[in-house]
Amino acid sequence: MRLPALLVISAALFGLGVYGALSQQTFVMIMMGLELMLNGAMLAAVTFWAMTAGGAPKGQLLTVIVMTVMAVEAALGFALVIGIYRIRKADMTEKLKRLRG
Amino acid sequence: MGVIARLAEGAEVPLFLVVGAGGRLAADDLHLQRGVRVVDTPRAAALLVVVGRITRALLHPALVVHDQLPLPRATLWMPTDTEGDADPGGLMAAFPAVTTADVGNADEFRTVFADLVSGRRPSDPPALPDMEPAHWRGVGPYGHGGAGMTGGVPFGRALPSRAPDPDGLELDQLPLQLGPLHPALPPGLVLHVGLQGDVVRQVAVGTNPYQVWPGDPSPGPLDTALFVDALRAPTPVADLELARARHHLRWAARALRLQGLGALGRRLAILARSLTAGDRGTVESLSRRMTKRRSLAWAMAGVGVADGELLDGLEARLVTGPVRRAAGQAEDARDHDPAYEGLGFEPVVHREADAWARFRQRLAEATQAMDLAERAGTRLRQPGPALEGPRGTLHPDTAMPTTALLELLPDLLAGMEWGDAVTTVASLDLDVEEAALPTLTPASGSRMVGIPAAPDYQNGGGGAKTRP
Amino acid sequence: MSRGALVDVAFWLFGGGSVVAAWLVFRTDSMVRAAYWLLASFAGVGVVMVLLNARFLGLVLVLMMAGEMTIMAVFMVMFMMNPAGLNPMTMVHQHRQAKIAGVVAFAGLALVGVVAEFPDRPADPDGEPTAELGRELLGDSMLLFETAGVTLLATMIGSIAIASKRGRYGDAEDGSAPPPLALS
Amino acid sequence: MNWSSPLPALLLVGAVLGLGAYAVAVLDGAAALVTARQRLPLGDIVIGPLRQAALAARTRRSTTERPDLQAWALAPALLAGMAAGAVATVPFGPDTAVADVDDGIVAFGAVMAVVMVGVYLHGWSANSPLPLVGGYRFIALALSYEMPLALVLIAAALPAESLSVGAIVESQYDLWNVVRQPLGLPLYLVAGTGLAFWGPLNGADGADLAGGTSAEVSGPARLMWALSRRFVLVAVAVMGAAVFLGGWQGPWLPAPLWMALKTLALLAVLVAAGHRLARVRLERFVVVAWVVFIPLALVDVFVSGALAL
Repeated sequence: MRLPALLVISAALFGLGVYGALSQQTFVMIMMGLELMLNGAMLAAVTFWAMTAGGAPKGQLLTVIVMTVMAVEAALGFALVIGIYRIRKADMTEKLKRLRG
Repeated sequence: MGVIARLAEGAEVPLFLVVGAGGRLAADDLHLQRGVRVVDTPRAAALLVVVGRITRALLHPALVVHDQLPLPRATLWMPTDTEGDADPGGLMAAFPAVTTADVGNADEFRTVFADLVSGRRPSDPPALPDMEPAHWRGVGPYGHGGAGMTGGVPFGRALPSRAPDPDGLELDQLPLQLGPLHPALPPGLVLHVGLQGDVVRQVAVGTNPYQVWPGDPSPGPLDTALFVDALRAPTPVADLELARARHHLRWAARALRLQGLGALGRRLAILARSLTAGDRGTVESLSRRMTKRRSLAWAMAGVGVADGELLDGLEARLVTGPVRRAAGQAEDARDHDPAYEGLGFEPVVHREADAWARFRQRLAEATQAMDLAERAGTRLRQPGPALEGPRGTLHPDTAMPTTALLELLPDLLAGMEWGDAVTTVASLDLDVEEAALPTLTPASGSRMVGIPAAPDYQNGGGGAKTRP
Repeated sequence: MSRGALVDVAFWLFGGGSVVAAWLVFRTDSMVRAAYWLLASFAGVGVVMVLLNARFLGLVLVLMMAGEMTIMAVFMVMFMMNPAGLNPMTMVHQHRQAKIAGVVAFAGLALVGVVAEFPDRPADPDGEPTAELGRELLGDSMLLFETAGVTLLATMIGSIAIASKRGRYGDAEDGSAPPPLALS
Repeated sequence: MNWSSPLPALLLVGAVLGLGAYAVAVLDGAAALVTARQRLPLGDIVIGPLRQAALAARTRRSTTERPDLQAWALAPALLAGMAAGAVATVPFGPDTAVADVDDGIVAFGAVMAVVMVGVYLHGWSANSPLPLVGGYRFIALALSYEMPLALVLIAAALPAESLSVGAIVESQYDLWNVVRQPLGLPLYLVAGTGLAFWGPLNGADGADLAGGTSAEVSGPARLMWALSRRFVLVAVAVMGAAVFLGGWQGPWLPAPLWMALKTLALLAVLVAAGHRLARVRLERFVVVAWVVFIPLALVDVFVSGALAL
């Protein structure tokens, strides 16, 4: 009973993340959407690890990788925001009509 | 009466100080008073204590602070001018209820506080209407107060302007007025700062709240009154030097308090309060130990460098006193003073010109002053111009030392972290009250009349806002 | 109430709570609140992970996200003309499409979760998942672990290079131009 | 007694935090008077903190213009909760721990990260500039001390071959970690001072900001904040006593008493440092933390790892 419930929860987190990443204008809010999607993915991974994979250590490893991806995404995201802000003084997608530097 | 109430009655009385004209020394002494505790924020206080004579420009900020005190609260007034009219403008009537207390009478605090906590005395009602400075609910499509994303004044707050941060990013800065009652700044100092996080981007010194208007009584008594009086009356050198040592120790106590070393500062202040010529050894050993503290050096070294270049860059005004000597320039009026001839006086000098150099400079001068006081015997200093006061050279024809130091602030503080800015301001030993005097006129002694040429009530930043 | 029922309640509380918090991320009108609602969402998932016996991962998730979300909050306050981030804001575009995409993603994944048949092989509740993870990381999957480490190192260097003021070809701000204030 | 059932657990954690916070207040009052070379009125020192608390409880709370009330109330609760969580993982005797989980050290790491959220929220939610600046300061501080703190705790876990605090205590049967890893305790105390924004590292609530994040709180809320802060300090001392000073182990005296004595000793050191050391400039602390403390902590980890092999 817990398995489908947790999967629905993780799907909800992912769906909210998709909504956020597509609807927000501020770079940082877009990053929040992305993180939320990864959050859902992580919950699903741990759920599968605990309930269908018999606790195989590789399942936890997958979550560790997702966390690494999250860290990379955050670091590069923040760096790009600063870089763009230096050149364009922009903190929103609409302010960037061109992506050339 | 419940246990809690009885316990609360015995608590140390938390005070928030409003230092009016002539109240500086008495305010300093309150820090040493047993059974009371001077707190950093009105939110932690039960009593608002007005020390000295409140001025028109101080009244509004004081009333705002009064209303920030949590209930139950009470207002006490400690007039320091016992000769003349302590409140000629009747300004204290703006407070809902005021109890007058004698300077240094701790029992008065206790009585008022106990009555307040036990409910025998009603709590002060607010002095000002509780209004929001601007209508809060937003206007426009996003509640920003205007059209589009960036227009208008969102919720009564102007959008902050931008300024480059140390890394070259153009970021918002928060415009703020700090003072005249900010506990970490000298009483009366008003700074208009643009803050980026913790970093001070821009600084402007606001209108002096002790400014004397026609009809006002003159400021004072200053905390350097003895030196000012010595310009026109013969004074024993030993008295002057003892007063100098006392002044520097009091200053060091304040500086230490701002470095989070209140207890250590208290030790210096206790020594200063009862300082006699026999304390030479104590002062010397304390200063030596103080200047050996690595953590203090860490907190002050390299902060607020006011070197010769910066000091000479000021127009018309001359920075004198410990600030100049800490920048490596041996300028001291005592050098040419006949009263000091043969005492073997040699100005103390430090090179680094930072807050740490000024700290060591003042402690070294305190030790030196104790030394001079011991050797001066009964020597008298005859009236004459150019007397070296603890903040700088006093001269009948020039402005008081703080006036020049205030002009240093904008250049000195811009780009600093706020904590460093506080350290720097403290290291300059400012007395905003003496800066309200245009020049010293010997005829009037320590109670001088000074009327500024052009009152800028209308366009003065802080003055205009804080006018009642 | 039995221990199993308590754990079930906790699952629903924290799992559901994390969804609600995630929803509030995009509903609140302040950036700091948005960042901390996201943290709340992560914390909820972290607790669920702990309940699922992945204690190490759950705790590390909270540890990591508390720092990251605080930086995010400060970042947004720093970059947006909004005193302290307490003023309301609504900044969305292509709202309709975004809603549809979100609902579709949710529906698709939830459908899979509910309909699909998964094997029922629960992990040993008395196992030592932390120790197992450690052995895996420094054993069979050493290469993967090292790759992750090198990736993080490269990211650190790369982000510093991107964000730094001194670019390879001179000042990073050369030729920079602020966008017009009015958006067309 | 089964300490992990709800009531005894609550009692144990509450007693440790409550008595610890009271001890901090008493030690603080005594240290201030000793530093100022003033007379020590024993009665005042012992009852003083209770009087202050009573006064705060009888003072009404005030508010600012448009604060975020929920977040304002949440902040001290977060700190207190995190301190309680940290204390729960520490054993006060053989089998006298509320939750000696096998990831105790990681839990402590998560706890200290959440403390950062609590302090920032406390500064931010008052909607007032000086508290907000205090919040910013704490973030800069926290990002600098967290790495050394995490690293020295990991180093302490290496000889125990476990992340559980109980196992770390038992691994010090022959030799305390303070001797085995001489770099550990000093770095831990520096970082712990930062975690509780105490004394020289009190940038967040400093006097130069008129009280920083607590500049706008009064009455019971102020009391709660002061208590929570001391709870965090107590949690730091409790964890330090367990991880570096051998925890409950010691001859002659009963185990919980040893734990209490070691905790008090660490608290005394932390409180005394608050009165002896000047406020540290944030800029300089950040540089030193990244350039000196983190490499030192790494050396600590590497040497401990090599020795544990």
